[in-house]
Amino acid sequence: MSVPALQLEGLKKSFGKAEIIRGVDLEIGRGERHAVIGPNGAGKSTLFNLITARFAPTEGKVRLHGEDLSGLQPFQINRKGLSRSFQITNIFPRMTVFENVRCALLWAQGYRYSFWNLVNRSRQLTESTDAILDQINLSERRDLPAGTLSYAEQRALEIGITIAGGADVIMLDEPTAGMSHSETDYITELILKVTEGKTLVMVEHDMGVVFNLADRISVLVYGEIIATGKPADVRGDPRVQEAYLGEALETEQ
Amino acid sequence: MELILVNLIDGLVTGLLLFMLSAGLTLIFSMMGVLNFAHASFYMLGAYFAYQISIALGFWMGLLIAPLIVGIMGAGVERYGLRRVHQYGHVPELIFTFGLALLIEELVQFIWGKNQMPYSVPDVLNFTAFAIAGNSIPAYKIFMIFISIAIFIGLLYILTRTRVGMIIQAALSYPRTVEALGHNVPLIFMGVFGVGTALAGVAGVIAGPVLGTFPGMAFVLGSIVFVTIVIGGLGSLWGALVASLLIGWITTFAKSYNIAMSDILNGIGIPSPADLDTSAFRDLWTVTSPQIADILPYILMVMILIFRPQGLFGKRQS
Amino acid sequence: MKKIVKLGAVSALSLIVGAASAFAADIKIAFIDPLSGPFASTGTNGLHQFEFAADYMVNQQGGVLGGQTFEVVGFDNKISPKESLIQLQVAIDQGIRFITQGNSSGVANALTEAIDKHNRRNPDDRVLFLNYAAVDPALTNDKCNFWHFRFDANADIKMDAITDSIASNQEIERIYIIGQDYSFGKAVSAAANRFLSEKRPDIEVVGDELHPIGKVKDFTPYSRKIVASGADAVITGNWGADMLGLGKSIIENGFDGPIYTYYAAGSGITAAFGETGKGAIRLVSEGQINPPPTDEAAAYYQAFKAKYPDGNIDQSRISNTIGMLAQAIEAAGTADDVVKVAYELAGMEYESIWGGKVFMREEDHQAIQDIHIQEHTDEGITFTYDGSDYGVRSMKRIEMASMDSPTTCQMKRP
Amino acid sequence: MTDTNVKDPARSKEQITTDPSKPAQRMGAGSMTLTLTPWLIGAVLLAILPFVFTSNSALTIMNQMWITVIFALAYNMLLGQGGMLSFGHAVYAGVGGFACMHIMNASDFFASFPLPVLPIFGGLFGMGLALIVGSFSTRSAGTVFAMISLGVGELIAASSVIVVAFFGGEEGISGDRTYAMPFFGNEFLQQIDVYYLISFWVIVSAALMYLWSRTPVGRMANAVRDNPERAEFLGYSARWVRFYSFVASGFFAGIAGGLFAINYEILTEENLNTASSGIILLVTFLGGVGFFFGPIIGAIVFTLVQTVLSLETDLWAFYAGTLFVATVMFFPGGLAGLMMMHVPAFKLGKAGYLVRPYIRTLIPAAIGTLGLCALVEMTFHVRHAATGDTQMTLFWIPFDSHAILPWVIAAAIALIGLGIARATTPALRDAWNEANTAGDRS
Repeated sequence: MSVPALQLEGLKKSFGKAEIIRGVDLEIGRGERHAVIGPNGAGKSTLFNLITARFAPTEGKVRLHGEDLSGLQPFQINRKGLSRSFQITNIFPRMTVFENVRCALLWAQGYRYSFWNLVNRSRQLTESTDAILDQINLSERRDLPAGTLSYAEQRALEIGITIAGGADVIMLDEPTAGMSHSETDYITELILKVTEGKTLVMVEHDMGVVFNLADRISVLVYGEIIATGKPADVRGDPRVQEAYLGEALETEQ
Repeated sequence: MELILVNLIDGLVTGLLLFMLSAGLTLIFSMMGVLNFAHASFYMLGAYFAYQISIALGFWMGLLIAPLIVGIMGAGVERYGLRRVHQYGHVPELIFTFGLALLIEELVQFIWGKNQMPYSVPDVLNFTAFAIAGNSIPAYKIFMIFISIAIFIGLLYILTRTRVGMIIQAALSYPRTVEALGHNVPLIFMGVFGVGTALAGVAGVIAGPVLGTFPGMAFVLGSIVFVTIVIGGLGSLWGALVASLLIGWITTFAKSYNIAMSDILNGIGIPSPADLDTSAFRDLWTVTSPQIADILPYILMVMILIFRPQGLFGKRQS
Repeated sequence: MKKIVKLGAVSALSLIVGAASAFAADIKIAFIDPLSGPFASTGTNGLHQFEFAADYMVNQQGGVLGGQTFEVVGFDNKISPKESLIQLQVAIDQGIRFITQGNSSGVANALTEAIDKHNRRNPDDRVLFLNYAAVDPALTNDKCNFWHFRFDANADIKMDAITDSIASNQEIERIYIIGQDYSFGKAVSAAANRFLSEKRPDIEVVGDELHPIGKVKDFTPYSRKIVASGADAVITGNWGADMLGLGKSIIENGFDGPIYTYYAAGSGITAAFGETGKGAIRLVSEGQINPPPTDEAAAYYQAFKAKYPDGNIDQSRISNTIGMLAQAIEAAGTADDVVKVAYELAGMEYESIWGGKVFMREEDHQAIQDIHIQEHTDEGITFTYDGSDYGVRSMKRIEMASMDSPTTCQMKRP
Repeated sequence: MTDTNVKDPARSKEQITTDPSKPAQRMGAGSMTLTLTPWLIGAVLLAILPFVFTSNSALTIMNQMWITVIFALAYNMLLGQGGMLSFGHAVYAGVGGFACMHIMNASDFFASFPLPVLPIFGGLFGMGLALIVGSFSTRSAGTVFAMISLGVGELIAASSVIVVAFFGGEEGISGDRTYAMPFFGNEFLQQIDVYYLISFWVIVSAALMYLWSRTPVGRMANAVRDNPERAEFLGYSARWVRFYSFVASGFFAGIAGGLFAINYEILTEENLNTASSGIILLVTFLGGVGFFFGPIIGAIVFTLVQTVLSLETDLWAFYAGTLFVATVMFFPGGLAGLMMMHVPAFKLGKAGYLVRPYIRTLIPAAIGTLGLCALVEMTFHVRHAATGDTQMTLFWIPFDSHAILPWVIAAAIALIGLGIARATTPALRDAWNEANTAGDRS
């Protein structure tokens, strides 16, 4: 079996005395679409933050394509091919939509900290930016400050920024939070489109989205994964039913 | 030995004076997240108002009334100035207070002119309290110590024993939660700003007679107050106290004892260069501690910021 | 947008330059000193003294060269060397040929070099620099030039006088020297050590230190050391708030000997010292104020007081400056050819209304005059300072102080 | 033309006003074209200005202006583009200048290259210092950065009087620019020669700084300013992005310092102290941090206030302070922001709507403000002038400041002027909304 894209080994995190993540082991294969679900306060976002080194873990390890990520800074992890979005919209509000995406492309296209290249002289840069804008359907908003977009558009832009760098592991933190039905459908569609062939890890509340998108699901409750498996298996797992899903699933069916 | 005691007392006076300024500043910072550059300007206003009042009504009325006026002015500045700028973000807020400091200095010069004011110690306190080995300790210094300590105790009482204090305390740690709990946060802001500036006013009233009442008095003290709260840890009242005393004593002792850089360097095994007069480092070698006493706090601050950015007692990273 | 702003700037520029040259005064003197900011009080007071001197001593006497009047034009240099150079250029452009400045040796140094260069590069509109108060000895030694004239006694001359006074007082055995940490403070310290070891080798210098300039909030620790050292007298070159802070602190902390100073009078300092400084503060300066040396001086001071009741004449050399300039212009027969005026000024002997003579040494353009040690007191004071009851009274006069002092000046003359 | 007052509500309500509270919003937005036109206009203007103002003092003031322009632009690389608030930036310009001064005094070396090259050395030294300080100060932005900059600034300024060997103490270091190798026969004896040297460097530095803002690291500086965390998750270390901006800013500040050395031939403690650092902050903010050209306007306006207004009134600093505080409170976008607010109206071709309301409001407001200033000046005169000196001159009118009539007149002018302005403000506001509303009404 090939090396999993993402591998968590005994990951733990405490804030003071409160243990938020209490030992998580998880393997996510290449090209898999994996969803992490769980009730509020289960530690889903914390788990995300541990993987992307926003927080340092108290114990345990994260491996990306088999490589240990301990001690690396977020930007270093990103360079290794892991990109994430945020639960709260996290874009560059004062820059244009176009520039938001272009910034996300700079490192991946090898511009690094250069000050001898002019960004708008590079046709390749402009073209790939426009291609991504096209993908996320924001071409018309190209030159508006990102802060003036509607909420759904900002979420779409957030996803665009996340995938722009060409990372092969994409982590989305509640991409449809706070959206209407039609918006949710639009974003789900978008995620399916842009993560084609990539590893996707997402935290999501909307079960519709989860079951539409995910190949496998992990259920996180009180900092522990109580179940991992195919959507159908998880749905049938009595512990999951008990802990979390029961009601939600009934309404779903 | 006696000199050490005398220096301890002198350093205490300086430190406590600094504390009265930094306490208000750190409270304001914790609540509103804004470093008030004009804080020392309110200190200056306190001294000038007290001088003006003392001409007509005597020193004690000045001590009573001037801080009130300063506090009201401070609250006004928050209400009509800072609150407006708040919406633009923290940097404009900081710049606003910076501009305010310039403006207040100009205003003071406009009203009182540019000379030093003959604001002096009241006659009741103009005697030597006691002397240690020929060094007289003026009664006024003892008075300053008592006032500062009384204010510190009062502040501590309000913060830990009263309802308002509880809210403020909570706001120090969880500013947003307090707002969510439905307290009138703008009013608390205005109040804290008013009280903070009034404290600076008190400091001005009692420092004016000994340190001089002149248009440059705010500038001399301005940045050192920042240094104090940064060293103590932004938002920490205890940190402000410890840092104030630390700075008070460090500067006092550095001035009192002629420690030469050449001695230190020789002490750690670096010999003086033979051609000292022509050496490029000659100035480094001839530095003495009194020369650099007043810039020591800045060195301390930079060191602290590099190695412990949250300050001595700070909990939150800014 | 840029264009519009530039256009505005342009019109404003032409406005000032044009407007300023529109006034037709005969002989103008540019007074470049701080008129705003922390040192403005000293500068403004100096300007008043200059304006008054020009009016009283020249214009009311019918002017020079058969009716030409003096006008003193104030330029605010904010005590910044950079601003001084800008204002110098503005002054030169307005056709002003006489520049005067006094506050800060740093500024004087910048001005004297700039004027030297200007005169070298622009022989058609040369100017003279009348330095009325910057006392750094270097200005009439290593850094001297033909265009610079100093009407005040320099720091060394004053220290010579102070140490004369100390030397004659056998009760003084221990001296403490303290000053601001910059060129002037260091010059004072060096001169004090030099003169003391010459005149009274038995005097022990028990302390000699510098403190940061303008940064000290509380002088108590310094005064503790002074008291603890058992010094009989203190010498300091401090000025402004540093002077007041130091002096008050020394006295309040139990020191009861004399404090010899350069700048402890006027500008609010006398009033602020008040009773505290009585009997302790000694001031070295040229020009005797109390008791009034001559009837002319008394009349002059009274006329000044009538005009500026809050003002002080704490720089009697200002009237000497105006008087000597007038005399030199008269003798040269022109106010336009500054080289001629400069040659007249050099070597001039002038009868001062403040008593005694002023002699402008030819070799270094340093004025030699009587120097007084004055004390801060409220007894026997005819003319008080700062509207207080206090003033300075002459205790000791040193005639033509340092007449033969050496100079390293090597002047190039045109 | 028949139904002028019928409007289509759906269309006319589409407002595209720039939000004045977000000045930097438009920074880098659009206008990415590297058009040469503004630069050519600038260069031509710089070239012909000396023919308009021939006096040396005008040249001196303009030299000061252009040096401030470079310095302010360099400062804005931090504040406007990188979101770093520095309270000690004067030290980089100062150290660059001091280094140039020492080079000027090293006569053999100095005589071997032409003067116009000298500012590069200033830049390198400024950059060197920025490298050292930036290595620890740029780890975080915000308060920590601001406080380190304050501390380092104070330290270097304080050491300037202690380390006499390099800084020359209070007198500073002076030299003579004419000892350089003649540059095409020019020894830079006259102000006009220096003027063109500085003008050349202004264009070059401004262009380079503009281009910098268009490079990957320059763009990322904006990204880090807006959202350092997000930038980290894009593969960029916020710290290193800040570091590069800081070092570049130090370089251009050093160039400004080098030009200062050439122009004034003296550097003193004043070039390093906190007051200078504060002034450059003031200049930059006044001009507007949100636009590249903002600091240019700020530098020009402030230099005029400082050198020209201070000739007219002792209270110049009071007015400058008031102007500054008013700017922060009401126009946080600065003067540039104020100008750019009008761009939408121009784009809509409706700027003409604003002309008359502006005249109706701003002219009375200006007159009223002058009336207020007159009151202030008179108060100042009464308080601080010599007794018996009751004559004063304001706006070329001599009068007696102790008489009642001038006070009444000034107060009346102030009241009436500001009153009219207040009364006409609603009309201006309507016109403003109208001018910024797409869709036509006429």
